[in-house]
Amino acid sequence: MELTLTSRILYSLLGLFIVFNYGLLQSGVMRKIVARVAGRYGIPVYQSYFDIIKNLAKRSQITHGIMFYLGPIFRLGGGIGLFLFMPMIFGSIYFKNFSFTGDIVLLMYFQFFGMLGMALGAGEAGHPNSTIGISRGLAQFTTVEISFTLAIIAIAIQYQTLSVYNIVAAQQGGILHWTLFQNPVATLAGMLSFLGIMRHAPFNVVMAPQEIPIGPPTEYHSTYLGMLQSNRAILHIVESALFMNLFFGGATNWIEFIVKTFFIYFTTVFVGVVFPRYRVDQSVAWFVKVPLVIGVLGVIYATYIN
Amino acid sequence: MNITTIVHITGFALILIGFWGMLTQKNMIKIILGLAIVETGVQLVMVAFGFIDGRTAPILDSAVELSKASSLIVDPVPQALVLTAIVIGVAVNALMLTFVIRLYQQKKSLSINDYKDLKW
Amino acid sequence: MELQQGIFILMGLAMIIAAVLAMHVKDLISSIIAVGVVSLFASILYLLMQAPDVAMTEAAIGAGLSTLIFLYALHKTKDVEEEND
Amino acid sequence: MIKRLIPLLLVISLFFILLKVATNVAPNYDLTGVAKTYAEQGASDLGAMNLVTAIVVTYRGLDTLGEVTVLFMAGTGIALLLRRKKKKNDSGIKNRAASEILKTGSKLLVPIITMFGAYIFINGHLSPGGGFQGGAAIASAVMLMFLADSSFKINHKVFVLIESFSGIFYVLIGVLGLVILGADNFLDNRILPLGTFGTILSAGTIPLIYTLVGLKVGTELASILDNMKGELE
Amino acid sequence: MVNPIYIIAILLGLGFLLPSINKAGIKVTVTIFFLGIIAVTAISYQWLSAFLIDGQQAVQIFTAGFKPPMSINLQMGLNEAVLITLINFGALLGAIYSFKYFAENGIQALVVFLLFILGMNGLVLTRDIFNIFVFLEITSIATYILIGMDLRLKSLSAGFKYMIAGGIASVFLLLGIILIYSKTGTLNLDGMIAAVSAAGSSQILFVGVFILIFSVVIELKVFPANGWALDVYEGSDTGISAMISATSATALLFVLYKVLPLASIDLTKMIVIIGVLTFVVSNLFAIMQKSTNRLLGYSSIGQIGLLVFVIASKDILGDNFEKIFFGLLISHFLAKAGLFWLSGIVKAEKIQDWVKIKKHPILIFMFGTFILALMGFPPFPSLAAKWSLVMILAENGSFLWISLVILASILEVLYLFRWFGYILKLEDSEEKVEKPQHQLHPVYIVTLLLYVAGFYITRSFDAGLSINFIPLAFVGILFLIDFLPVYIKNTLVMIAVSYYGYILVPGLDTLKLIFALIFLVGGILTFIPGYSVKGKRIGFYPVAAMMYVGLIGLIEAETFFQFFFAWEIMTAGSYFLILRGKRSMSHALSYILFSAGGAYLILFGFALSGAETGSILLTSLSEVHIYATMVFILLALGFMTKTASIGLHIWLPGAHAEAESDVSPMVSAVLLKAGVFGLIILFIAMRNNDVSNLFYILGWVGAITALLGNLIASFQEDAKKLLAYSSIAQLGYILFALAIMTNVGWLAAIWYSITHFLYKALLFLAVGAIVLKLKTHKMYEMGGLIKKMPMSFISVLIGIIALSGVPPLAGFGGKWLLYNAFILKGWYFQGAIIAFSGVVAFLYLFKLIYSIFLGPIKDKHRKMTEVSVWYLIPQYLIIATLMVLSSKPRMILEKVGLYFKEILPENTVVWNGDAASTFVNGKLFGVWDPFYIMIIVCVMFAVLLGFLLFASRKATKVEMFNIVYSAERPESPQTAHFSYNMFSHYRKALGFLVLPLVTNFWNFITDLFHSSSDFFRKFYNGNAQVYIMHIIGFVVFFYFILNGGIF
Repeated sequence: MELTLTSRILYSLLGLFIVFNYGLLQSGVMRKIVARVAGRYGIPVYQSYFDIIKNLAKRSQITHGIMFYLGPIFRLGGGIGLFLFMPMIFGSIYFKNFSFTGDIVLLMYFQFFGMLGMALGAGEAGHPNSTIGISRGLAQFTTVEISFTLAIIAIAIQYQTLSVYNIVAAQQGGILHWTLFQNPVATLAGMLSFLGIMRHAPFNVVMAPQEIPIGPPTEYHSTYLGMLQSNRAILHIVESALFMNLFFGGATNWIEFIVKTFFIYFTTVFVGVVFPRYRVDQSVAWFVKVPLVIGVLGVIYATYIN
Repeated sequence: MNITTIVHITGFALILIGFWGMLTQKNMIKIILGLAIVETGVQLVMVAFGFIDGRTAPILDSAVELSKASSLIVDPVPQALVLTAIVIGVAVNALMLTFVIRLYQQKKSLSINDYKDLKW
Repeated sequence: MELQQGIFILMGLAMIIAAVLAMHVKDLISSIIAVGVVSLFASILYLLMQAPDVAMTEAAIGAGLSTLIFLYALHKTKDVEEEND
Repeated sequence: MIKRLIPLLLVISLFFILLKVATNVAPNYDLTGVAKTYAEQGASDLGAMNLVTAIVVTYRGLDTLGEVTVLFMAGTGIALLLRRKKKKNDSGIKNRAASEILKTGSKLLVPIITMFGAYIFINGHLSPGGGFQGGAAIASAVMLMFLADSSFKINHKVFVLIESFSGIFYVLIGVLGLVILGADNFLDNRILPLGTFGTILSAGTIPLIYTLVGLKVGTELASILDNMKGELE
Repeated sequence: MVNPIYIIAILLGLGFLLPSINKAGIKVTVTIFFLGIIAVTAISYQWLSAFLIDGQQAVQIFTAGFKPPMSINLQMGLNEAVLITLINFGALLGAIYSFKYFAENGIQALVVFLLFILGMNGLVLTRDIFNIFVFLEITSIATYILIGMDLRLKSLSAGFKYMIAGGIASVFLLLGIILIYSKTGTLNLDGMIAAVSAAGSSQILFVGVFILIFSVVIELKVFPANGWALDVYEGSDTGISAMISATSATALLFVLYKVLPLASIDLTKMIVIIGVLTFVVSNLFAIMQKSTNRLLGYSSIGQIGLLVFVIASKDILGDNFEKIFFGLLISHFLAKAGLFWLSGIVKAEKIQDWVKIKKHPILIFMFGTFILALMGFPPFPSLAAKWSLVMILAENGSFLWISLVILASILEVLYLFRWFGYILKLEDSEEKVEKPQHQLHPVYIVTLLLYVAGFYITRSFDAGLSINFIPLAFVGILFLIDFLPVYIKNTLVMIAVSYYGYILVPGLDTLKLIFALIFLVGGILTFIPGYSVKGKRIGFYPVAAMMYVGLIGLIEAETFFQFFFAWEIMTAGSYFLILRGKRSMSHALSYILFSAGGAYLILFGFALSGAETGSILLTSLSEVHIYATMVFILLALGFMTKTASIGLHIWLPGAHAEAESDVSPMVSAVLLKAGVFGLIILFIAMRNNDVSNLFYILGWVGAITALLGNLIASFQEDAKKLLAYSSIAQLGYILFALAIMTNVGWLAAIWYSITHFLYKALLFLAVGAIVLKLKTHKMYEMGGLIKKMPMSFISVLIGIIALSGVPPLAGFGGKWLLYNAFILKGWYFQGAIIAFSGVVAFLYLFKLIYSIFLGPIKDKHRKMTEVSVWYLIPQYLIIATLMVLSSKPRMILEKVGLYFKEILPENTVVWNGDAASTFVNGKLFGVWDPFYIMIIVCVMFAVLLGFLLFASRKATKVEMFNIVYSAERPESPQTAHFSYNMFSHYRKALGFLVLPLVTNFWNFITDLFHSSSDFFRKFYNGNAQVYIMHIIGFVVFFYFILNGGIF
């Protein structure tokens, strides 16, 4: 049974709404946890809502030009697009979104949609530090992609498909069918790149507020910032969902979805608390060493062990 | 040892001496002299190739019976060739000497080592 | 015909000696004369080899004229030198 | 003495090449090939007693024409290279006055030598010698004049004319063969009757050609000597 | 028919006559002189036309009324007729050219020149060995006199050296003649040849023939016995050098041709070696040469060496010998004479000084014609000849010779094109070139003749009949109308390209159609900016048209020869185009070196294939089995020089970056596809020939090329260089995709070819226009131009999105196809590299757009305006095309897929509506619905934009302020721009991958050649006595080799 286009759009928007709220709450929870680990009290879990509402409602706005304008649009478009092109709940015709229009390759490359726009927008702002931030972010992101690609190749070998929906389908039937157990090496490679993608410590180069007073997000304010924050909320969940789909068997309902994505995201926070931060050249070098080797092993594993 | 061989050896010796001179003498006139000696040697060798012991010159005068001429005379062809070769050789040597004269006029030297402006 | 061969060998030796002299004498005039002598002996050899035409040519042009031209050239290269000294 | 060593090596190497020839030459005992044909047919074909002349002037006439050309060109070249500035009235080599004996002797000898030269080339088809040898004799007569009289000068205009026209006639005689006898008869001596074997006026054009060659060679060699003698600019 | 004897009679008679009519005045003398030469030229031409048109048979002309061997005979056949016509006509031109030189030296000079011609005619005609000696002496003595008669020290010493060498050669010749005569009893060549071959082994004959042939070879100035010859070329008057190089060398070559049948097989082989050696060594020595005439001398000697090689290989070459020989000879003859004459007109001692002809387009045109003719570029006779030579050599397995000939040809390319570069690119000099008309006319004539000869000789080869000369004629017309203003020529060229496309396109299959469209549409698009140029733009249109003619020729080619012909036209045209750039000298040189090298490899490959299959059809490549690996490697390497795969890429960045703004898209977006087209043809033909290992290797090469290209691009500061490196990487993708050899892989390759054409043309046009406007390539000197040039900004934005492969634009299609292709193929690691390099592309793309358009604007650019509309028009046409293709790729890809289905049935793409999907064992593998994605992204974008517009409707516009560096004023533009060294951290981590190893390698190679050239040419130390040693050493060395020892 296929949905009509209208209902597909409506269900997608519903899904988006869920993910958005979940993302805001989750970030609050995470910040709380981190604060507690650090011995602070921390913010309330609903703080993110306040932030967004405040920013969207702010009046003092300036613009640097057309690209500055377009940056947040690209960014938020990137997040929403990623959501739209990915099946959220396996087996549900309502929440597989528009995933039939593309496969994992589309998702990989659509990640860049937002990044590129953001980078351009920030570039037009003209602040020197934004450029530095972008160059670092781009540099790190490129190397993160190595292990991610290798992991995806391993998965494609294993399941003989690139379609995310089919990948999830192939992992059904018990926890041991998850990629995590089918190909632990590739999963490790994938998760390492996930750390890089989420840019949490130790790979939090762009966001490093201590080192560079202003990265791209802080150059933007009010509505722009609101859009960017919305995007972050969505993107975190969608990225987690992507990894969930790829490595952890996907989710058949929203509960499973929330639990899995929470823990996947939590790993990044955990690692960030445990490990010190890298300089960008170090992280670039690290990604072409360790995750690369693991990714290669993952592909070999997929080719020969299975 | 027959005469042809003797003359050949003489001719070859002249050729070698001439070349030796051309290779070792620095004076340009001497180099030309060396070439002249080589030429003389070659001409000797050429004529010797036509020589047949005991025969007369290729002139069919009363001493030579026309019908048996081919068994009485030496080979006239090398002689004809040498005739040409001698004249040409002298002509070339004379021309070379004029070059030497003109070269000398420019640098006041007859040494071949002094004319190395063109090289590489 | 031992005699004939002996004459040829002697002439040949004479030519070789003259040629070596021509190449090794320092004095250019002697050198030129020596080459003339080589030619002259050659013309005698031609005569002995039943080549009178060649012999005449060699004597007149090879030994005579050629030597003269060499001498003129030598003269000319000395002459200029003297003028400039 | 590395400078001597290389020439020595080269000459020794050449020696081995020539040695190979010397050791392998067997003396001839009979005429072969074209020489045999010449010996057998030369007299009847061309009517020349001197086979060398027959070969030089007719059978291999093109070579001889070339030879004349070479000499002519060498003369031209020497004149070109040793050209003098115009209007410089030089007197040739700085002279010592020639001895009286030489003067008288040469006055006596010059006509004789010239005659002898002419004899050689006119009789080229009968006896040894021919145009080149005769020409050389004429040149040596001129040479003697130089020696005897240092102010002696050859008449260039006449010489040039003789040189030119003897050459042109030579070519024309050759071309006459083409005209009269056919396409394959350049320089054929038989455009004139062969005459009686062994007489002066025999052998077709050979005496004529040798006369022209003699004149040409004589004047050319004389010019070369004259040029070599003269002062430079 | 006039008896050829009359040639001799006329020349000789006039030679004798001239001195005596001196009195009649110079006018009469000169008139007679010229009439004489004209008469003999007419006679020889009469014979030539009789042979060519009336089918006249060769005739023997006897002298003295006797048959050989008794008398001397001449032979007049087709070969002789061609040669004496060439010689006499060349001499006529030479006489016109050198007339002043003669007049200065007196009437005797005219006489000597007449006899010089006589000697050469005699050498060609005579069939008697001793007669050869006589004519050789005539020719040589005439040459000595002509050289020495101006009495300069240089010419005298050169002449003296020549005389000594000539003296030794003639002594050897005499010795050889008498030795052979003593055994054969004849002097007639034909008789001698018969007798020698009948005689069996004889030591005397052995030595005789050896010495005879070596004396001729010495006269031909072969290495190493040729030091004197170089001095002669350098020291003589240029008019005389021209004659020595052209006419007398021709006559001497024919002498070698005549006497060579005497030689044994071993001796002939030795001559082969000597010829090749001369060709290689002369060209090697030439590369360090700075003196014009000596350089020409080296080149002459090299060419003669090649011709000696051809003559000695006569038996191998068989029926084609004459065509090859004459093809090479005529090219050399006309071109070298022309070059020497030009050199005399230009009067430039050093080749660098030739820059003074920069302002004389006609001289440059003629110079270019000559060097192209020497190199064997189309349409000159040498192309077909070299082609045929290599083909036949390959048939005989003479691979070593082919390699050496190719090596030497590349060296020749190096110094000739470097010279050409000097002319166009060095600082202009103040000196003026006087152009004496009587000296120029001969040069005009030989230039014209080269084209005529090229047409006829090319068509005389079987392979050449199929060449379509009409487009070339169009190029020729463009040269003629080059005085017209740009807008007329531009329109004309565009109409011509369109018209040609209109004729061509209907008959093409899918594959050819795509490439034809790339070339044709690319042509039209890249010509549009030409309207912005004012003035005449001398030289641009002919060479641009030449390049497109070549490209289209590739599409039309059915045979190897057509393909090679077109390839060389394209190479020549593109070289001249690239050379037009401002600082392009060294880059154009390395471009032509690699291109020529690649072309020779292609030639070699074709030859091997032809040798095995006996066919020259492109499709016959599929039948190659024995040589399959070699053929594949050679051809692939050849094409990869054009696609600039890693290792062969170093020419590209400079060439593309330094080219003119509208040339860069031509050479980058369009020209590179020629290499791709070649690879596709090759791969299709040879897919079943057991070369799958090579495909595997090529896959890796493609992947590494892609990675390194993108990495290096990220570290560039020069906008056009960045794009150039990006092209290298993109072509790496294409190579990789092709090497996969599956249907989807080839879809990716084709898709990349099309899209790369579009977005690279777009980017190069946009950036090129900006560069033109800003007058700088350096990105750190730009910035903040978005407000000044919004249209350009949108172009670049679209361009980089398309290039980076971000959905929804067309670039993503390539990525998707590629992922499917390599995973299905199982090339995981190469694929990963490709994927990674795709990501690296983001770095430089961001850098590009950021540095140019974003950030603070430079003060000096505050009043900048949008670029010329003529540059924007093609950009927006491309954008429109890109948009359509991005949403509806099925239009093209489905057809392509079907077309390749028969060739490559594996892994096809299935279309469902607009959606493409791939299947494995009937299960869905990958899916891509470009139209849907496009709609989704657009809607989403529109919604968000609407929201933002609504939310920030009251936003204040602020200007960017200058950044103040606390109390420090930045001194250099680099430090004041954030994009300078933008990815330094990246370089720190991955810089080891981009060490300039390849550049160092090629530098090492060129240094090696240059230093060895410089070292070994000291061999010619200028001492005549040493030259004597060379000659004698040369003879004895080869004698001992031939003899197998000393005894």
